[in-house]
Amino acid sequence: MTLSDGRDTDAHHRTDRPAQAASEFVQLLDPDGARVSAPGYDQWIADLDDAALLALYRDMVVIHRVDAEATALQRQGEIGLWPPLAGQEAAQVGSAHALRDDDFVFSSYREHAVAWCRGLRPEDLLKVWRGVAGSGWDPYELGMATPQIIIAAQTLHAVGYAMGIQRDGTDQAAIAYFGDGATSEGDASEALVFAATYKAPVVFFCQNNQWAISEPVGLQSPQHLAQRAAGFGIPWMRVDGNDVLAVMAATRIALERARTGGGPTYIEAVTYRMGPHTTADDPKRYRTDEELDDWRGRDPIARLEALLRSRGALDDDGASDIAREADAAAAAVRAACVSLPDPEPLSIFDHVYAEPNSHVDRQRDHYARYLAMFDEPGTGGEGGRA
Amino acid sequence: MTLSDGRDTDAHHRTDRPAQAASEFVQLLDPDGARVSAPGYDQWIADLDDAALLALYRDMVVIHRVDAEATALQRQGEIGLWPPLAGQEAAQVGSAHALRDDDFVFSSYREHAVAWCRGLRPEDLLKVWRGVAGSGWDPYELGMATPQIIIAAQTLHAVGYAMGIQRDGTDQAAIAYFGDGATSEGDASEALVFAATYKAPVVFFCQNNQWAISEPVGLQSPQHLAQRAAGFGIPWMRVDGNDVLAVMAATRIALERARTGGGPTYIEAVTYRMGPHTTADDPKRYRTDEELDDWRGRDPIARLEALLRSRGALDDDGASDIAREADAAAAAVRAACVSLPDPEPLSIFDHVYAEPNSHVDRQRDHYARYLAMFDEPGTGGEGGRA
Amino acid sequence: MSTLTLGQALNAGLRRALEDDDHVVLLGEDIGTLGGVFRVTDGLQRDFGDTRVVDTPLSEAGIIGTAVGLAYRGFRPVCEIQFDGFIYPGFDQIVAQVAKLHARTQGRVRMPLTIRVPFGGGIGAVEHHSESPEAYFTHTSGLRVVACANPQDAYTMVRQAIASDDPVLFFEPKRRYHAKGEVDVDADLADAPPMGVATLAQRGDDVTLVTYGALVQVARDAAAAAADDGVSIEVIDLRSLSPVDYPTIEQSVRRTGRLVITHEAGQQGGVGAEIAASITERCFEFLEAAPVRITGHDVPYPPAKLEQHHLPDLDRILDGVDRVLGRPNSLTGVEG
Amino acid sequence: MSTLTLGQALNAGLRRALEDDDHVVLLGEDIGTLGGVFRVTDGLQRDFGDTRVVDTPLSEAGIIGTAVGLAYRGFRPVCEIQFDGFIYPGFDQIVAQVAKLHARTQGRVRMPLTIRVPFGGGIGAVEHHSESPEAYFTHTSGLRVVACANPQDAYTMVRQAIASDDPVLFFEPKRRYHAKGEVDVDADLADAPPMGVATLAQRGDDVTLVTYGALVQVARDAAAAAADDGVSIEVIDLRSLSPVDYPTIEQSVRRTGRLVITHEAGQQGGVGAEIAASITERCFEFLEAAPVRITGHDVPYPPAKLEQHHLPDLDRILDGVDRVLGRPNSLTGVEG
Ligand SMILES: Cc1ncc(C[n+]2csc(CCOP(=O)(O)OP(=O)(O)O)c2C)c(N)n1
Ligand SMILES: Cc1ncc(C[n+]2csc(CCOP(=O)(O)OP(=O)(O)O)c2C)c(N)n1
Ligand SMILES: [Mg+2]
Ligand SMILES: [Mg+2]
Repeated sequence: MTLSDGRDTDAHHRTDRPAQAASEFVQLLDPDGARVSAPGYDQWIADLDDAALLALYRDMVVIHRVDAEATALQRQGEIGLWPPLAGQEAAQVGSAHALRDDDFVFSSYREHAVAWCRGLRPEDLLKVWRGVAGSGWDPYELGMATPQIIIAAQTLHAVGYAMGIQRDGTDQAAIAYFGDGATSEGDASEALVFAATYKAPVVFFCQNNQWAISEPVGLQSPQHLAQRAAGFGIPWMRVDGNDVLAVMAATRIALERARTGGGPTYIEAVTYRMGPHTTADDPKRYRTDEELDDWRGRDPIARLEALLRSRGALDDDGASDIAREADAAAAAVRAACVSLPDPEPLSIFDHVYAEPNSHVDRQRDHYARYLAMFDEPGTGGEGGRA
Repeated sequence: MTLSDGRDTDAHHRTDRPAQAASEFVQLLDPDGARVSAPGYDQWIADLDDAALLALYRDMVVIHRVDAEATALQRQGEIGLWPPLAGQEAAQVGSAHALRDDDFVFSSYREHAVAWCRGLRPEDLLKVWRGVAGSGWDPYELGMATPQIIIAAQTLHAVGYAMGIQRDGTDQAAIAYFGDGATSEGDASEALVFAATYKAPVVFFCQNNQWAISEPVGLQSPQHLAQRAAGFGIPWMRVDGNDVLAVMAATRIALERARTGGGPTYIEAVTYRMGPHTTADDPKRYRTDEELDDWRGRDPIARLEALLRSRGALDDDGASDIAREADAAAAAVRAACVSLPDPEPLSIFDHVYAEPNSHVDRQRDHYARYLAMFDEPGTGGEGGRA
Repeated sequence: MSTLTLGQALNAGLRRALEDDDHVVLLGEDIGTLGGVFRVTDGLQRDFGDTRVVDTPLSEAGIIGTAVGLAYRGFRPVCEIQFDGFIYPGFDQIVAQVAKLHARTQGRVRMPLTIRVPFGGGIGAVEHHSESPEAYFTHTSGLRVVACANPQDAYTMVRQAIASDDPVLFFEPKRRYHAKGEVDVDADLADAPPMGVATLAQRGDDVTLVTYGALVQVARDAAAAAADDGVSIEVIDLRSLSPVDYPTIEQSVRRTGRLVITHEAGQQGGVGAEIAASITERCFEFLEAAPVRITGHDVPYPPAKLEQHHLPDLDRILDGVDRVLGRPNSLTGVEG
Repeated sequence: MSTLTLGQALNAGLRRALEDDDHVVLLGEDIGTLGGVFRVTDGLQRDFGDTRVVDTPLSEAGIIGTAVGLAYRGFRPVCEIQFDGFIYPGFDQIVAQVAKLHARTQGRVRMPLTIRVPFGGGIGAVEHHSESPEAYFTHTSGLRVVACANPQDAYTMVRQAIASDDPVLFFEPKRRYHAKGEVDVDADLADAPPMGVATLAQRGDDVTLVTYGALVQVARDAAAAAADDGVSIEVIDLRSLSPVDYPTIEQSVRRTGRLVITHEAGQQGGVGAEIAASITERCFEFLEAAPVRITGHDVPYPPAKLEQHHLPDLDRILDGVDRVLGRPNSLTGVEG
């Protein structure tokens, strides 16, 4: 009659280091690039031929290069801030390649690779980070919402969007990307509640990159994050997030469930943020070189390259071609970034409302008069001060 | 390597009726009053002699009667609102009897029996509901916070209090009472996160009374609420909430864990709200007579009475004595209620701040002048209007 | 014309919106089978089904946050917050998402949410059930904030709010839910005054009295009482709290030279502060006296037995009228 | 006397509070090992241990809500909200619990929380990192709200806030974290001006200019520029936003007859509205012109490249000064 004798199910406790073993996960491609088998998952990537694998590799290499360029642009003062994704290429590219164009993505601020795979224009990547716009792209064009900065808020948006899909009766899906730290916010749990209750066609994609700024994942949970989903009645998978094949397989499984009325799925992709939280962060304050070295040995790109080479699908020339392509993409992003025009001062009042608004319209008018003083010295009195 | 093949762990879905079976729980006393055995639990109530069992019975009978009196007082216009606890006597009395005086309770608005067991004075029960005060009692005197109306907010308070216990190094515990509906609020999940992370000495006591106003528990979760705790790394128990012995055993287990550094525990007590949500509610709109009848057959008081009679610890005379005691308590509550003095008008400004506050002090002064106009007609001009 | 209570008028307006646009979706706690704790959504789930009228789990952030997602997908969500005091768990989603998404996306994503909030006191309720949180939202750029005061406006304005492409906080004066009035349910929406304009609830010449929600009726009663006393009060029903229809107020104040604002919310930082400051800016030379605010005290909403001392009533409003007229009043002789 | 940045002064004040009272507990995201994203808590966890300086899970409701529980138990929690724009998930706990518990319990339970919030713009940040949410809290009865503007006040006021038995929203002008000043770290707290009083940042006779936080320095610069122009501006550093020290402002306005208020937060329902309305009530007959508000626009905080057009700066403040003086200004000739 006893479902659980409470006294035996003892929970782990946070230690100084993350308490979570980073190894209990599904893996299809080991760090050396060897294909390993995982029953229930293998068939979901069986269709990937050399071309498809190369496409994954190309996107990962390119975005890795573009990410580094963005960091450089920040160092050079061309953009204000950058949250690097380095280390998370497989988690992002693998999941993005599983999506259909008509699925819809709700992400955090770090999913540059997802946006890239969805057809991002180079000039749109850095608009936000250069401070010229509130969003880089048209969400409806990319099938991807404006990245979210309020931790976990987007998880609810994804569920709501999925509820909309249900009402429209299509077989699309929504996917929410969020971090390990985000799992602690109330919104993230409420999203699981709503998704489970309405069986919404949504995929919760948690990139557990081990850190929320300076806080190890063990501070958010004493056990695997994926297990949280089970508590809400949502099926879950925990995959090697540096293994692009495992990520893709899991995401395809989840999407298929969503499309066929099976409701939500939770994926924890175990990965690592190799760089700082953002360019404003100093990770040396909170983590060790050993930890970094350890994760360097599990690099997501190197292992896919090894697989491709072992399959004869990539040689040095091929790799150089892709590297050149990556350089070109980085150059395009740089060129686009530095030539982004500054926004018009009065655009500050645009789009606050969709409809005319007497209050904002008046403030615009007043501010226009104020600015005009500087254009026409003498007419406005004190215009000469500036 | 696969921890969970996501495709097999399919979650249930809400149906029109609550999807949760109300039977998979720990039981020590069946609806007929027969003592049944549950390994791991029996020994936690082995010490209860006839006197202790009678004390449980007395509290349940008395609070049941007092609860009915409060409903009557509302119907007669003596109080504005009342949330009846009928049906939940075992869950509340059983858990309260497991507590020590120096433990601390954070409850919702329905835990009248808990307050009663902690020594509530009759005149303090209805102050809030009669609208004469913001809280009925001194939290430090009763070891029980002012009941919480904002759903789930108190769960975080309990965890914070428990973190304070940890800092003081004592073996006290905090307990949070909340309902099935409350489990959906972000606060409730964040409380689990904090409790698990810090291993706080707190007991989460969920009274699943099947309904959150008109919403069946299946709308909050497709599976047992207790399982949610597991997802956060917190051990849990699910007990028959109409079985005072099972409730008491589980609470003792949880408290013992808390006192000995074992951290939080989650208890789901499966029970039923026999009355309306509050006196303002009309449950006929959302639930059936059959359901009510079904639960009437699982009455928490009747089964304890049957046990006591079978042990020879209670006879008709004893039962009448306790019934009289209950009537006396109800009469005391009524008498205290109707003679509660109305608060002083200017007390509206008391205690807004603990320290002098120029703004509120000025408003008090102004309002005092305003009121004075009515006392001294002619001096304040328009005082005669009222 | 039908005679409806304010609550029934809202129900009729919601029904009409559900009929007119199948992208309208109602979300809230207990709004389905129960029809809401105030029965404002009574019968709607029965008639439109549970995908149009959705009982949600107990989570206000969840209600607003999923509504944002629905809006992303092209729906027009109408969220019910059960009582004013329960809106705060949804505050982040409202302030950081609902209010900002249209601007954030340079107008690409619309947030045509309507967030219905029964507000205000006077019903003898326990804590958290009598609050007036509207000023939090008027201070939030990107939101529109309105309050209805009578059945006709309830019916019309809720439809206008739902039809608006901007997010609207829609405040319903809960103590007036049972007040009856004539409602023209067939009138063309296009003929109704726009949601953003204030209306004259009572013409007058000596003092301009501005209010909204449940206090509109109290203000009219005060005007009637003052008339007996020879004072002519013009009562303006604001209706829109953001943006405020300043031209209408200005026109009145230029005539009367005297302004009293009354609301149930606390004074400090309330809607009255903004109106007093703005009208002083706009009409300084017309003002014969400083604008006076008659409001709830700056205290947590008190227990029921004290709410009569908290809420502006006829006498307190008239005391304010006396103050702005320089007649003897409760603050006569008080400095500063 | 030591020369400290404003950030270092806060650090020293927090350190002192931790030393003076072992019931002081710091809670926040990244405040431990990292020392906070602004390093305001640098070294404190090392020196006081991780039960005194606590890295919390990512949840603002959790931070505030557990702090309420700690306060129930007799602790003095000091919560750090990482950036202004992240306070909203904790809003319910602040408004419905922290602000109300002392009143709710008739004074039996004290809520001596300090909630530290780096606020304001001017640092070229992305969205949600430059907000000025203070008016939401000044409109919330039961809270005290303060803002420091210089290192000495940062040091003193954070200690006063922690020592206060009332909950205090403590706003830190993040763009001034690196500004240096002299700090007397040994002075007796009892000798310092109380947290509730405003101070004169600059004496002057023609116009009273009221502000707080980062704009105090801008206001002083404006005063210096105006002086060259023959206009004497008195700058008042509010320090306490709730309650406001009206006697100090009144005294000044009675002399100058002219009031300009400036803040980064939006105008509608901002702190300036309350001050304009209150000073008009208190000093109507002394006012030569309507109080003028120079504020952030009522728009969501704009992208970094536009923030110079959003934030009040020296020129916009002087334009406001011209307006209140009736000199030619940007609104010359504009009606109403
Ligand atoms: C509500 C809220 N609180 C705090 C922050 C500040 N913040 C930005 S990123 C971050 C850490 C997020 O960690 P995680 O979810 O693991 O994502 P990651 O950055 O590792 O991708 C924090 C605390 C925020 N953006 N929003
Ligand atoms: C934040 C918040 N939202 C909504 C409400 C309105 N409300 C009061 S009780 C209740 C249902 C609570 O159900 P449950 O948690 O199961 O407790 P029960 O009433 O059954 O004891 C609701 C929605 C509230 N008090 N607080
Ligand atoms: Mg992370
Ligand atoms: Mg319930």
